[in-house]
Amino acid sequence: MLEIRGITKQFGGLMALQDVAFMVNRGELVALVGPNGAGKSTLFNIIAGAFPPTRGQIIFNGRDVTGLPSHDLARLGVARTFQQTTLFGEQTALENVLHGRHRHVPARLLAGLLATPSYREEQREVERHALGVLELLGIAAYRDAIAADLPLGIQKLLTVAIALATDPVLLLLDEPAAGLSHDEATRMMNLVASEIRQRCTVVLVEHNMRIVAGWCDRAIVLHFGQKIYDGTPDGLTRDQRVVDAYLGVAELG
Amino acid sequence: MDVYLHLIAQGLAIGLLTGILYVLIALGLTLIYGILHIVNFAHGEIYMLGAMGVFYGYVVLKLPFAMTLVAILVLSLLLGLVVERAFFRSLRGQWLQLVVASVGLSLIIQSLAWVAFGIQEKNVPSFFTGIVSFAGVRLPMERLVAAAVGAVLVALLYLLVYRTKVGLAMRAIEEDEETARMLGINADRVAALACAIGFALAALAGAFVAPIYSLNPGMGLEVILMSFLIIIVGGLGSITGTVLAGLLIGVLQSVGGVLVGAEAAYGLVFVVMIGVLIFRPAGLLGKA
Amino acid sequence: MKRGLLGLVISALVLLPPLGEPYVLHVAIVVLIHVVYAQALYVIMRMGYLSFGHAGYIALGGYTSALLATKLGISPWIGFLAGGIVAALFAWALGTVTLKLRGIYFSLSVFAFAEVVNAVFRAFEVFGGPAGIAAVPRPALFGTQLTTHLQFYYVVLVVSLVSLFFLYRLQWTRFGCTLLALRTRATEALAESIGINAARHKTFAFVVSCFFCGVMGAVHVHYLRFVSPFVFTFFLSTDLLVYVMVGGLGSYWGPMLGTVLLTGLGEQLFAAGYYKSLVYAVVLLVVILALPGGLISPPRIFRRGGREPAVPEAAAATAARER
Amino acid sequence: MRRSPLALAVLVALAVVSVGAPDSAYAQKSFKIAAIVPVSGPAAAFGLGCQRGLELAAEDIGVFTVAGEKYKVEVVTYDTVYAPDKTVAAMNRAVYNDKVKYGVIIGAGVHPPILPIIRETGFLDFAFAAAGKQITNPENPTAFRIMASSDQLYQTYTASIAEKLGAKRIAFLGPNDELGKNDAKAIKAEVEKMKGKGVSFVADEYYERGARDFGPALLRLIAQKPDIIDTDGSPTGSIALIAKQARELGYNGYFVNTTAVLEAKAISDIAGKAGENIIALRIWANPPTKLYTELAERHQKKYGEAAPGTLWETYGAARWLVDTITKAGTFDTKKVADALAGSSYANHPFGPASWGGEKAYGIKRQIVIPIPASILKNGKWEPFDVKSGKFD
Repeated sequence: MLEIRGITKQFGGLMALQDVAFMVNRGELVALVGPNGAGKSTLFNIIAGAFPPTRGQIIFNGRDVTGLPSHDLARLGVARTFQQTTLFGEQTALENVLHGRHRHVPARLLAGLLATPSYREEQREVERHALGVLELLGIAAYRDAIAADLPLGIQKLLTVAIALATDPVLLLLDEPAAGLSHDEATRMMNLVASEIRQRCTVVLVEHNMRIVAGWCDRAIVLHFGQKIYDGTPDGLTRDQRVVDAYLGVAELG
Repeated sequence: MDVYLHLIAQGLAIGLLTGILYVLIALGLTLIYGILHIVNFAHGEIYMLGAMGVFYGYVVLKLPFAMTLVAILVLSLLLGLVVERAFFRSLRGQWLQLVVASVGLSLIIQSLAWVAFGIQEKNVPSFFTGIVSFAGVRLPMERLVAAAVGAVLVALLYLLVYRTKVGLAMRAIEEDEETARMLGINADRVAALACAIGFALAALAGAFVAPIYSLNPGMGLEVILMSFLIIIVGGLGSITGTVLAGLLIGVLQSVGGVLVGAEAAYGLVFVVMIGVLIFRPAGLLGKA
Repeated sequence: MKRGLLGLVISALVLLPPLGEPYVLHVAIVVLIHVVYAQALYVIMRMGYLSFGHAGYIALGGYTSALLATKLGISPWIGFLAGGIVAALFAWALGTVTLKLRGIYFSLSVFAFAEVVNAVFRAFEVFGGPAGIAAVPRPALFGTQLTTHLQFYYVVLVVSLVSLFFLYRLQWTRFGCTLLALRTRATEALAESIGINAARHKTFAFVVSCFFCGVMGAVHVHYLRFVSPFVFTFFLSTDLLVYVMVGGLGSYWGPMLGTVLLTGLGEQLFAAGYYKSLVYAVVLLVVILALPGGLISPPRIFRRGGREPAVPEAAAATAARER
Repeated sequence: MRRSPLALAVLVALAVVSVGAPDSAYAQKSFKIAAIVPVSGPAAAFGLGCQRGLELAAEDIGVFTVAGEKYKVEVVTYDTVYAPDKTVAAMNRAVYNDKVKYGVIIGAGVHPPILPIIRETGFLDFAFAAAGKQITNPENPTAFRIMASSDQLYQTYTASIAEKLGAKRIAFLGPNDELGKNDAKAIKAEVEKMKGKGVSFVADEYYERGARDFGPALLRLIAQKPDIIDTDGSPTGSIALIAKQARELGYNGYFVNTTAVLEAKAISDIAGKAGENIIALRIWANPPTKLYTELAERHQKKYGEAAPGTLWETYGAARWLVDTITKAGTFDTKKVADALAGSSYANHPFGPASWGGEKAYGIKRQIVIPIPASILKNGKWEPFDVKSGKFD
């Protein structure tokens, strides 16, 4: 349902991505792997519509979505999280997730100003749904805490909750486990691999091999902007080019 | 036609000579913004104090000019340190509060100045009175000198920022404060220093224009908004951009004034600014 | 509790004036007008935007209505609305191009716009030139011109209460909440990623803000019965900013509090000359330094739980660096 | 959020200072005269002149009797900062709160919004404003202009000055506000009348109030080769810089200025030799009366600086007013206005004064006093004797 066709990205003279292509099937849990500077974040951002590629196409559900602004992509069902744990820091966890419902409820400004019964009912419904998402990720207890005050582990989950609240078809996670303790990471990935992937296809950027091997169906390895591997995680260690790419980087196995 | 060309040439000359004065005032502003991210409304007041300093030191107390300058330099540096410590540091990062705080500061300085200095226009006698005539274009000596001094100050600032350790620290902080702190740079101290230098530049600017203009406590207000325009057009934090924009706006006002009248030129400057912001949001040389 | 208090205040505003001296009414009129200005500015400040040029939109509203009334003899009642609409149109025009800017860049672009507006009004005789437009008529009701302070007070009261109710409700609508998500460039990116069209929301908020400034500007001009390029200047813009910040961005009631207190203070210092701006500035600085969140949000120690001040350092720090 | 104790200390100190700020006193059995004038901001010099003129007048008037009651003049100042809306606020406070019925109000630009209030309440307005018929006209019977109006100045002097200097080309450089635009019209009208004598109006330019660089405007003017540049009511600082910069650009003709607040010393300090040949209307080279000299000395003693030019006319008007009130035996502004308009006054600091303007304004509310003309030579005002034209 997601098809990457010959994506190339140049920053000035620097070739960040070179003719990368692959498919992601419905329900899959795919990892974009690669050492730092391999271009995985760049590719990730291009897919998420943060900026357009220099060349190539992105086909989502048979539709060319190349260079579509991210809010339009979101309407088509593509949600993402950010590497640097971005959330609405000054607001409560629940309010954070409420924003996620934005695309599913009309603004209805006039009704809102008059606070008509139907509008209030609608609002309660939205809150119920948002709360549901928090419960799904087991952080409903923090619903009224100010997001900025939460511990990192919870914040990471909250960012996922915001994205999940949009009922995405495709969920893009940017290093969901980065900065988490071993246990927190495990908890996060278990959620991703079970509850979350039941609801949508997941593509995540990751360079921690433990996570890739432990939870993902498929790994796509980028190296110097080129795809050097596309297959099962356990195949990784047997692939010479991957090993070379990671030589000296003690993240294998 | 020939007359017209001559007018434009003369206008250009005036514009450049005025522009460099703008640059002097705006430089400190852009330096402070670059490091502290403060839009310092009180900057014009420091400029005013510098000019008044010359009046009271050189004219009233009859101190030698050099000594007056040194005094102004020292005092403005100190004032910069105090203000940074007393007002700006406690509000670091809260830009709305900082804007308002600097507005308040400027109001306080200005109203105290009106009370202290009175309403009579002050002035400082010119040292240089001659006129240099060049191909029919007349250049007042004192403005040429002021422009030269301005150029020197700009050069000195360049050296400071690009040739010294302090300058390196400043640029580091401007690039990315967190990293700079991690690298062990004492951001607070650098900020204080930047603030002090910025104030000193403003005060010196005031000191050097004092003989050219007449002085009253309102003179700061008259320049501050123009300075904002300049640093925005030039690109916040960019020294070269500020120099460019200062000269540009000086010329724009002057040549524009000659061609379409001062009235229209006044509006024109703002139109240009909006244009720049639309097509080059980060300013002419700002980092987008 | 709060509702009761509110009801009390409103009924006082409605019932007491007939007992009031004309001067008291004048003060009340001025305060009400400025409260609306401040609340309108608050709409965009809530989403992290600051304007140094709202006076320009107030002037647009005022001039529109004044010109309609004096040149075409159109009723001020229509003029009020027209003023708002014209201001809104210009807000839309500028907003679409400059709202992508953040921090001081946006603030100064609005300032520049306001200066251009004033320069244009001053340059052309059609708009009254530097002398401005005199003899702007007061609105009439059932054939009687509302010339007394009391009569016009009720005009202002009605317009301001309607505006304030709208602005109050606005922040609790989904639209109003969405604006909170656009405060910094980072959160804006997040908002975009969950399907929020940031540009459209920001523009609309700016338009709403300027619409109410335009309407109230028109009312203001019909109160003064005069407008000139020297009425709505840069100083009004900064005053409004000061009112909002002193009151505090923490809640809807902050800007209102700040405006009432500071305009009241100003009235008391009518003869003080330079001391006036001194006292004014001192109050301002003390509040900002002691309570960066404004009067509405006392220091954390006095608060059980409660919210962060509206612009926490982290968020604002990024906002400051925004381009 | 970190706090800054030092800052707070500084501010508290300042706060203490400012609480000691002056406020209007409330004396009983007092006859209040309001000074609705700018006492802060760029125009403060004008306002303080009026305020002090009233204060000195109050001292000299002392106690006076109206209908058997004893009264003392009390001066109440309302700062307008020369802004229309602030002036409306001041007016409301004065009229409705402090129940003041008489006062001096500065500024043509701030008058339009308060004229309705003046008409409604019959407030007796001593208008200190050069520009325009919008103040002095039959609709405002209680508005008296206590200074020479622009029309008056230009009608009185434009022709004769041009004649005396043999000037053929006259240019105008004024502030970009209602005063500048209005006075440009006035002088154009006067120059028109001299077409026959080959005198022509060559150019008009405007500058922003508070501007310190006049280069572009001056370039355009000087390109027209004028013999006289009328600088309108540009205050000391502006006229000095205009002269200085004009000379730098090679202009060596004359300047004419019509403001009362003009410091010979300041001008020559700022402009040096360039300040020569500024012709000032409304400035006395030699004191016209003993009273004038005496007031100048008292002002110097009391306020420690030279008297602002607005002092005299305000002083004279206040004395004249109280005389009239005492004679008329009433405080009713309408009655007083009529009595005042019909009267003349011998003890004005400038000399004998009366009211005129029926022809120009359709009502007798324009003060007619000797109008001086001086020229700046060697840093001093010297009498510039030209026969003054007629105004009525």
